Amino acid sequence: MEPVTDNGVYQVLEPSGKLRKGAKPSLDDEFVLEGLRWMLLSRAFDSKATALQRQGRFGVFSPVIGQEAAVVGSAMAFEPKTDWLVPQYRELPAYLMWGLPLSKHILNLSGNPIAGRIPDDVKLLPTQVALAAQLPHAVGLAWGLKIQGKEGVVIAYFGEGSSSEGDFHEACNLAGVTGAPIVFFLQNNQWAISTPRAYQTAARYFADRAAGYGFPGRVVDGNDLLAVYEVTKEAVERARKGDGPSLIEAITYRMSFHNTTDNPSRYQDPKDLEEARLRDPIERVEAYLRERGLWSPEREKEFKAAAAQEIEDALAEAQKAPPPQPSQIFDHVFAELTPRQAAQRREMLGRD
Amino acid sequence: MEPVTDNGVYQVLEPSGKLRKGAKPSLDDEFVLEGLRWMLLSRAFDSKATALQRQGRFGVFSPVIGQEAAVVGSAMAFEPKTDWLVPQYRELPAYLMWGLPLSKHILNLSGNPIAGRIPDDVKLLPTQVALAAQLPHAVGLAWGLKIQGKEGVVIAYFGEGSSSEGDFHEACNLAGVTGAPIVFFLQNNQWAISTPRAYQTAARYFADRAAGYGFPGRVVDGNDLLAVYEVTKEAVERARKGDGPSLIEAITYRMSFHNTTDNPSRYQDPKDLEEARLRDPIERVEAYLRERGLWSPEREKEFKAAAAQEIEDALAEAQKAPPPQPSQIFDHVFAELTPRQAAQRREMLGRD
Amino acid sequence: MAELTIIEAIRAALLNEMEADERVMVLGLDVGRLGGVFRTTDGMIERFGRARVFDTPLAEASIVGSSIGLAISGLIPVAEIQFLGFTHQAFHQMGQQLGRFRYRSRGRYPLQVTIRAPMGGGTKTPEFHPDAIEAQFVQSPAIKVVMPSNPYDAKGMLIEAIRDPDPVLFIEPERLYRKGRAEVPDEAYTVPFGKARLVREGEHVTLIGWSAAVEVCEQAAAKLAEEGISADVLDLRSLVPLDVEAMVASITRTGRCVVVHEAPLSAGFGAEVVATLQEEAFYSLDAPIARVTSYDTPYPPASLETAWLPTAARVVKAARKMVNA
Amino acid sequence: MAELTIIEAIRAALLNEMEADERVMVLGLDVGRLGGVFRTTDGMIERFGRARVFDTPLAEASIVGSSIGLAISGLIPVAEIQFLGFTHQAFHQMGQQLGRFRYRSRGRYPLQVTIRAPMGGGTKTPEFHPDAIEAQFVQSPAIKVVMPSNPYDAKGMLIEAIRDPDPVLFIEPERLYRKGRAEVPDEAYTVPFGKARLVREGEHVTLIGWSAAVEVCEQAAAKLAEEGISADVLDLRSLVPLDVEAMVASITRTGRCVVVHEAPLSAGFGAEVVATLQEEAFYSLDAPIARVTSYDTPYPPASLETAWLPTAARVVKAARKMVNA
Ligand SMILES: Cc1ncc(C[n+]2csc(CCOP(=O)(O)OP(=O)(O)O)c2C)c(N)n1
Ligand SMILES: Cc1ncc(C[n+]2csc(CCOP(=O)(O)OP(=O)(O)O)c2C)c(N)n1
Ligand SMILES: [Mg+2]
Ligand SMILES: [Mg+2]
Repeated sequence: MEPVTDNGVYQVLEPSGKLRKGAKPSLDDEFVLEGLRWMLLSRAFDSKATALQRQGRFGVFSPVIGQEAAVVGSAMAFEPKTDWLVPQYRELPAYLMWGLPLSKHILNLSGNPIAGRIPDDVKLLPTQVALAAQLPHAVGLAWGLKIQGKEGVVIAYFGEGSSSEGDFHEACNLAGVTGAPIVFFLQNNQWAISTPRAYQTAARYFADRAAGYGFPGRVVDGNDLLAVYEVTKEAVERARKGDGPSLIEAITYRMSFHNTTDNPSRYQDPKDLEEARLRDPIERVEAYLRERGLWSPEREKEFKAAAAQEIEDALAEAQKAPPPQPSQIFDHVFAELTPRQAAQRREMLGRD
Repeated sequence: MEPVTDNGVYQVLEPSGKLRKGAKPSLDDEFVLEGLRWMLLSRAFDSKATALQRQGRFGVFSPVIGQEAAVVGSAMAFEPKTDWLVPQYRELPAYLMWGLPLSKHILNLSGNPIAGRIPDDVKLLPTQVALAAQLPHAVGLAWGLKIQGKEGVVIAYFGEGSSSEGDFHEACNLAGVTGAPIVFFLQNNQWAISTPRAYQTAARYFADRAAGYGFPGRVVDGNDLLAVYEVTKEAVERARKGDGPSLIEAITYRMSFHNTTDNPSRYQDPKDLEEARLRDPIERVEAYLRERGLWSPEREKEFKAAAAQEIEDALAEAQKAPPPQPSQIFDHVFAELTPRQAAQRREMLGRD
Repeated sequence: MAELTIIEAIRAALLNEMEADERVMVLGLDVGRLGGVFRTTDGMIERFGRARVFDTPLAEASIVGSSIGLAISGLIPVAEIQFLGFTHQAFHQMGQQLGRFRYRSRGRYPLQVTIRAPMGGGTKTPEFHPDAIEAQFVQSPAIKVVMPSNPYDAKGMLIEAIRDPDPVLFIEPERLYRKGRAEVPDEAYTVPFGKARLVREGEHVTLIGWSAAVEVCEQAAAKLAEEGISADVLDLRSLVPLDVEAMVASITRTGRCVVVHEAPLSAGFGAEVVATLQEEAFYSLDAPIARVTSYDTPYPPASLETAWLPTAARVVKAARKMVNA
Repeated sequence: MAELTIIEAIRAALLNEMEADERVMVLGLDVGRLGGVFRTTDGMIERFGRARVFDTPLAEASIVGSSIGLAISGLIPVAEIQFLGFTHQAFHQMGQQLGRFRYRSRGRYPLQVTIRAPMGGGTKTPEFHPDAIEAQFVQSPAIKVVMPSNPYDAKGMLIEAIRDPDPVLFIEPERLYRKGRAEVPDEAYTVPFGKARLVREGEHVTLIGWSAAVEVCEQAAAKLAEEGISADVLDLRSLVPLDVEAMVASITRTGRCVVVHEAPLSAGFGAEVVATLQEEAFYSLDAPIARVTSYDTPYPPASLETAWLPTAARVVKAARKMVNA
């Protein structure tokens, strides 16, 4: 029988880190350790970035805190060499796993997207601010790969709030019709800024919507690295076999502010946050590995030191980037500026 | 047990007109006759209007042919005095049942929407050309009635093609969250102009989408007057009790062209149309009533003559309406024209 | 009388109208316990409850679309779109639906609906948030487009908008939300649409702006004054209806004009101002009217926005050039 | 060489490009067996199959949005929106997404995408279908907006659009789709964007139009000729990029100008034309530039559209007035 909670949520590790009855984890220990490494790096970066932002050395950003298992577990099920990642904005470790240098991400957060350009060999789209607008792009990309017989599966990340936008519906429906190789990965972190999940929809699960598009929908404990990996892996294989899209709802919790401008105390019941902390996705994996004799205080220190170092190096690397120049305002508008744009550029540079 | 076909479609009358096993019709004979009267009137109007359009005496319009049971059966489940009708454009008999004079409808079709204004006491919105755009309006209306404690349930009609628009999703989701007293009535007539139902979605049924919004979805044989009435009545009562929205998918068939500019022979397999004709909703009710000794050639002649007369009278009435005047271009733009609009009006009327 | 910021003035207007008329309700993203991302509805859900201060699902088209139905049901919705850029998600419900119900129904269904949204750059908000797209709505003939630039107008114009029997797009100057305070009467009052405000009187040149651009015009006027160039500064306040008279009156005195807006140059509303003035005041013009705007590119990275947005220096340069010509 | 209607010329362009480059595909509502509601894709699905001639679900935002992804995957989508009015349903995917991907990705993701849509009134189509909303797209800086008025340009400009490495909104003059034929080369050729077409030469006044309004200008010019007034008729062809030079050159000769478009007056693209000309050719203007457009109301009932749309008579009146002034 399948390891699912009473309300049908797929779960491999219980919050305590114990294996759930009936669960046979498909993720080898070394990969679990690898996943934990990414999760710790993500968590470390969020606290560092928050500190820097408070010092005004960093722009507005949205931490992943609490959602590391959902992001890392899903990303581990893909092949970054051939597969494509279409982000929202709260999936940092996935970008890194796809090959985006952390320094590039830092440059984007600190107002220098020019130096933060995504390298040509990284199959990643820019983060999307217009919620759900990335979903039809992801479908078109997956559909296009299929039309051209190119290999590759697309993962599209989005929040439960974004799933209320019309773009979500149109994208899912088109994916069903075209049989596009895509995994819609919905992170239900219970909040859209201050709007609680209960105000977002009356549906029992967001995943229940998949039936309306003719493909499978699956609900998974988003704080369970192993469960997220398995459910996503299944969807990826399905897509690779040519069987089309899937929708995954990862139930998790936003354990921090929406972004650095937000103050959750205005709308969040502290008790909810306390409870969420008991389901911390990182502690769950640590407990699991400790149980298996693979996690010790020493190892933890080691991992955290490595993460801290990686962040310092990336910050230093980012420092080296040239600051944006006003003239760059006119770069990449079109392959070639229109005469009017060219004239405006000259005017701006005081050359008229 | 419930009278449903093997693939779960609610059905009371078999295509032959025989009662389905387990069916206990809740619609009294007199109402069935009343429904048939509306269906025949609708069918008669469509052929008359087509003829007039071919003579250039009528604008473009979309006939109801083949969908009369879906429209009439659903409309009969409402209280036009208190309930609201939010149309798409292919529901003529429902407008009439709500109290719109046929002459007004004719004026709208023949390019005189000014004289065709909906009377103040008819709870009907204008037909909607921007597909699915009427759905959020319908939800807001139903929600507003609920907020103000006003009685009244809203029915929103739309086609299966329109259900692919983002507005459908946003409207259904908002209806679920607000618990608005509304019935979403989807006419799945197998076509969106030339686009077949199979290209519209990979979902088994459009009604399967309701679960994703937290309210019931029901599939009904749209060519079965009695079944449509019963399923809709259930949804209306649910809404009246304060239990919120429902989605009904009426499976029917567009037995004619999309509109008078369309030529289905370009894309439709004649065989499909032949088969559809065997499920003609009008013949089904006639057979049922004949079986019950309530339908005879005489009665049929009588009904058809009455319908023809009603149409002639309406056409004559419409003739009397004043033709639109250019000055009316500036009526009802705002409660009061802006100075610039007023100046333009004067200019147009040659008064500058 | 109290000294209020624009945010506080907007909140005051909402409070006035919600207390005065129970048909008035507020809906939008995060308008409830959070009080809106800018706190314009702070404290309202505690006071009026979720039925009248409604946190909607994250779907702009349904916020505008349902407002249409709410109005038909007898309520007076004041919908908030979190940032003007996201009215694009609702665009088909704005001009085609909200703007045409009265017309299409031949007066049967007028829509007393207000759509509020903050606009404008200079605060390093993410993509789309700051886009100045007011001209796109002016091309939708039956929506009024109004854009206050200060606390007094913000309160008076918002009350006017809520009471207007027709749809009004009320665009708020985000950059000025908390920048400075001004005296605002405690009681309800209205500022009629279609009357521009003469912010400052001069004789050599007219500077025309709206929303946050008015501040740029004022800064420019101050600088110009130091050079002995005195400028009329005209705050249009509303683009629809447009106060052509006030513009013509000023140009007739000064003979010169600079129009300033945050939107890119091409097809921005500045073009309409110039076209209207050269039609109505052609023979009073001593020099071509200049437009000082952002450039014809997408909104640039936040770190470069100040080089992209119109500045007082650019306005001064344009004005000086025409005066000394 | 064959005599083609605009419909046939568009089809010829699509055929040329689909045969020449297998990455080119067509998608939209009813583009398959029906061949599009206007038959521009007639016969294509039989020839290229459903993979390259794709009937989409009824959802405009996903037509434009998925075209973005299709382009990123390596294809060259040519999407059809059934009527320009319904680009509003996709508005948030146009300017903010389609128009910004190259910019936002700093050149990593240029989008070679063409969006085709018919526009304009005079054919008694239902609400929204005929809306002339081109100016709204010009306010979205990184989309090219082109509007052919005749069969030769239709083919050459569509091929140019499909080959353009950036997004192009290709707006087709519905009223002229089947009105008259013109010689169109059988082989592929391109008409570059940003070069206006001098349709007719005159000396007293310049009539500027685009899309179906060019026909109105030509009719007016013919009438004016009878009165001894000779007019330049300039077909802008593309609004972005804009051929300022050609406009200035003409005005410099004639000193007078009437701009004609089907969109309502306020904030229509005519305003941009006037504003640009008074900036660039101020001292050549003998009279204020006039705009002859539809009025600032929603599109009226079909039976009244001819009283609302700009007519040759109104253009003649405006031109005569300035010449005899
Ligand atoms: C179309 C659109 N509307 C509104 C916003 C403002 N906004 C930014 S983030 C956010 C909440 C998103 O919630 P969700 O999709 O659940 O993602 P999460 O932040 O929880 O990861 C909102 C409303 C936006 N960016 N885009
Ligand atoms: C937003 C929008 N897109 C496209 C159209 C053009 N159009 C008119 S009717 C139609 C098909 C509608 O199909 P469906 O919703 O199934 O209703 P039916 O005509 O079958 O009753 C289309 C595509 C439109 N009117 N509105
Ligand atoms: Mg969320
Ligand atoms: Mg249909």
